[in-house]
Amino acid sequence: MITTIGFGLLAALLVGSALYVVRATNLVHSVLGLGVTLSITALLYALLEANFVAGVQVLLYVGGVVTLMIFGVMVTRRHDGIVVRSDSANEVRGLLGGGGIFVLLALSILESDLPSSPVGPAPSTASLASELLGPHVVAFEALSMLLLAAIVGAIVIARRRDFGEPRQDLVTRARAAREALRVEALRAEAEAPSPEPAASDAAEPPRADEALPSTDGSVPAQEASS
Amino acid sequence: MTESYAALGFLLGAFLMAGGMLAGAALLRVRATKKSPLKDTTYECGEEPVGAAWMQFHARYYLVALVFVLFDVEAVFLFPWAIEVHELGRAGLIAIVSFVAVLMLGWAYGVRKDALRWE
Amino acid sequence: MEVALRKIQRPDPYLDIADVEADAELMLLHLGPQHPSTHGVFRIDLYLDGEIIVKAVPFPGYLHRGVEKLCERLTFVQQTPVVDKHDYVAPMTSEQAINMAFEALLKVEVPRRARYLRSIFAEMQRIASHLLWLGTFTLDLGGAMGGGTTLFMHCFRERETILDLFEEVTGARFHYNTHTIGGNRHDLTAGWAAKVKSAMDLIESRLSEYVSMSYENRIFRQRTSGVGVLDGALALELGVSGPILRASGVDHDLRRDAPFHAYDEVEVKVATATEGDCLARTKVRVEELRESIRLVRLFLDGLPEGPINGGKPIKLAGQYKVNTGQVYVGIETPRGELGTYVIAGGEGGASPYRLKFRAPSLHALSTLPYVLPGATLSDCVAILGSLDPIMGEVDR
Amino acid sequence: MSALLRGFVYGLLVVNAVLLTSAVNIWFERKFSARMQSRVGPTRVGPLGLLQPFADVAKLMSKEDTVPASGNRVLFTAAPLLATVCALAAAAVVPFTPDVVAADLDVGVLWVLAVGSITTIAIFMAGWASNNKFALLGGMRSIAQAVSYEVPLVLSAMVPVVLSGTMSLSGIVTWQSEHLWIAAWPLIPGLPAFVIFFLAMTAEANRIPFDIPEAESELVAGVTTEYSGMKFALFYVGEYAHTLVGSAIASALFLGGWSGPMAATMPWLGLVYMVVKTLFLFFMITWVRWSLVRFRSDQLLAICWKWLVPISVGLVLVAALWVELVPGVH
Repeated sequence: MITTIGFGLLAALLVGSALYVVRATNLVHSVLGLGVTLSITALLYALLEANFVAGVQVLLYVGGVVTLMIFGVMVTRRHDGIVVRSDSANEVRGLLGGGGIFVLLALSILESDLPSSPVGPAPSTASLASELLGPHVVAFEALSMLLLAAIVGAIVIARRRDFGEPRQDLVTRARAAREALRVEALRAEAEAPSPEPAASDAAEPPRADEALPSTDGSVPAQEASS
Repeated sequence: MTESYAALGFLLGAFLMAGGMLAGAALLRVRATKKSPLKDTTYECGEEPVGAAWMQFHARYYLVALVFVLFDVEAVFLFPWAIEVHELGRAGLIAIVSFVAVLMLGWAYGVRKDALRWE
Repeated sequence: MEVALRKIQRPDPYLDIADVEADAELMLLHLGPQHPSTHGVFRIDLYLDGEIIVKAVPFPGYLHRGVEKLCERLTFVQQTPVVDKHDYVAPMTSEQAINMAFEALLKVEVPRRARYLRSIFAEMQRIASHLLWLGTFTLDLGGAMGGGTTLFMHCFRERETILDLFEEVTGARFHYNTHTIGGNRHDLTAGWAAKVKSAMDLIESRLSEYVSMSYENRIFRQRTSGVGVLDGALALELGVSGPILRASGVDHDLRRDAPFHAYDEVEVKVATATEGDCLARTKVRVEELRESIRLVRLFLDGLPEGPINGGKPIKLAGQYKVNTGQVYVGIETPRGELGTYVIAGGEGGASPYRLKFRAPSLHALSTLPYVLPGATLSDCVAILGSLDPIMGEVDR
Repeated sequence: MSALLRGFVYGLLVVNAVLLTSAVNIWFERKFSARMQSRVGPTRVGPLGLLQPFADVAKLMSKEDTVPASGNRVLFTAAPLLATVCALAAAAVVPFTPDVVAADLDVGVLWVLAVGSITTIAIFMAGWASNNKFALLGGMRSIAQAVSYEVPLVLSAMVPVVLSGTMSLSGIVTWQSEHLWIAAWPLIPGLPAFVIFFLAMTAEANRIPFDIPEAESELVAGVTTEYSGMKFALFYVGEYAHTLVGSAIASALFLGGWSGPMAATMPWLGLVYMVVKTLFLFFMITWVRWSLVRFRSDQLLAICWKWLVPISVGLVLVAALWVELVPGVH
């Protein structure tokens, strides 16, 4: 009895929070909503007496993946209050597609001979281990390769974006930027001695990164010409 | 079965206590008689906050989280084995050692490339 | 001075941030004026990339009280209690600086005993000031709710003994008003010297404990070593003096190089370090603590008898009058060279026409735009603390 | 149904006990730190200032509650609640005597780690909802630290699991009552694992030297900068509860929990053992807190990833080897 009530309640909450995830216009709200959804899923697992899976669900998905997504949102600028629509522009088409999949799934579940409630004690965590390291040991070992690939890939990508330039060269960059500004001003003065404003491309201040000295430490071209 | 219900009940009890403290404070607390927009601004050492606090963070935060998730996955796979070590015996140990060794290769790569440094 | 004044091309740290970092999206964070670690009211605008400082712009001036202007309205003998509030951590040295300048301007001779007393007070003040610095520095590193507070409290306890001793002589714990033109006002009380010696023994015996809690501690070293490195050439260019300069490898101390008070009668050992980081500054200051304890003992042993004041009685405020001349006197305070520049001739000769302090803390803070970029927010607090700025002195 | 009710009643009791102990601990910490600093600490409220924490709570409850106008009110309120509940919820599986345990989950260790991992999100919520730069910086630091230290936490918690062959905390304590404390035998994976677990637990609870999320000398008050009144107090309570419950779990996992001489015949003695061990660990954390300065965030992460993670992985394998090679472990 309590199981049925609990399941109904949790299912309703699950659907509601899932809807919130896709309808929220703020990415951080969306991610936190996803955390709620995943927690409720964990409760459903617990209801099915799969305590281990429930714990893993919270540890990995709520504590891990949601954290990862929080970081994913925070490294972008999409979280600073601007409205983001995460749902599709065409709602009718989406409703039809989603509804179709739902009906298909519901029909196949009704047709199958899955028990409507858990029967007998749930398979223990221990049996999970003997399954993993017994018949499925090859898949298990392949998984480690997958995780390795993920770690290496993440490091390579993150390094390319971030780890290359130390901040200590600020001094060099600032000097180059000022020198570039000065050269630009001199050139603008030489090219356009008339009081009319210079051409728009010439008046545009140069960006600091364009004036960076090359890695071998040679003097930038503008500086040499001045 | 019953134990997970007990854990849930515990969670409810904890929630009730903490929520009760918050609700009790909501009843007891002093209310400002006058609205003060200055009081509702965020604190930035007495200066007017410039720009949004919701700024962009470095991708290396993401990297740390990603590596964490991967190691977490590893740990979760270790747990079923951990409670069955004596049953699974030497074969299980070899399988796990090779599993962990491959992952630690990734760790060694990260340390070597200095990717797990913060700054 | 061993370090040659090399002319190093340095960028202008006050360039517009758009020129420094055109592509990055930075966060502007105001650190201060109301911040736990700005040692009073001081503001640094930090441009942060994540937690890394890309550019730092210091904004002093929140504690400006117009002391220099005020001094132009007061007669010579009235100024001592005003400048007590100048460097409020080492008021003795401020009093000495201004009175030495007036003595030079008015050509008043200071008796030997008074010079010895001034040396004793200066060294005790240095101990008190460095103790306070050590405490607040670990407070910056460890926070008000942790280990930092412990050393802070211990340092303050030791500082209290010195303040008690000062109180016994002058009647005040903080704003002493004990120096005047031509010497001192208060002679030592009976038994004071013995108390000072036992206090010095106490502080010396506890110093090793503080060292083990500070720079012998691994975490402390990690937080300070290599942080905020200031090279000697830049320090000289910016006019930095005192322990910060000595920690950057420049062997310069006015007590030895241009002796004042009674320092010409003793040999002052100057502590230096070459690393120029926060750890080096800590070590130099702790060494100076030891040296000051030695000097206090030395001066107490050699204290001559005689008058303590060679000037006129100061019942009348406007007794001293001078209309021509200008003078600069620099002395070594706990923070470095405190210079007093006075032009005579204000208020009919009874006041200075212009008075200017050269505050060592201001010069120390001027290194921030050079030192901070590349450091993290946590380093920023450590660097600021290691510079030992006293805002009263910076903003005047 | 009855299990739910039992859990609920236990929840109320244990949570109140934890809160009361936290209050006494706050008093003790203030007195203790005062003695370390040659002060006297609180003396005014009650005998020896014992009622000071309660006076503080009363004061904080009556404080005006401000929410930054540009922040998010719902998340701002939910964050301290979530942080405190998660910190307290870990106590559900802690065995206090052989019989007294709120929920003897077969995946007890996993429960502890799982609810602990949610705390991270609560801290982030607080930082983000404040719309304050210091708070957000503190929040992000906090997550980075918490997720990093969760890896050695999980791995070192696995050592007792490997040795005892169960994830239930009572099972682990029972195993220790039949053998020895895991921190003492087998010494090699046991003691280092205990140290790593203890370190990681201190880091998860954000105590000095791992308190960079709060770091009041840099970040003013970190995530709690904008908080006032009871919401702030909840964070404070949550931190103490986290430390206390963490100490209890560490003593159950590694120091034998309720086991000790005569504990099997006199259950109340087991409770005494458990409390003494927990308070001892809590005292150690307090001692460290008032002796050390704090690390910098990058140094913390470097310690974690460079040393603690590989060492704890190795310890798990050593524990497995122990089970494999030494007869009588199981």
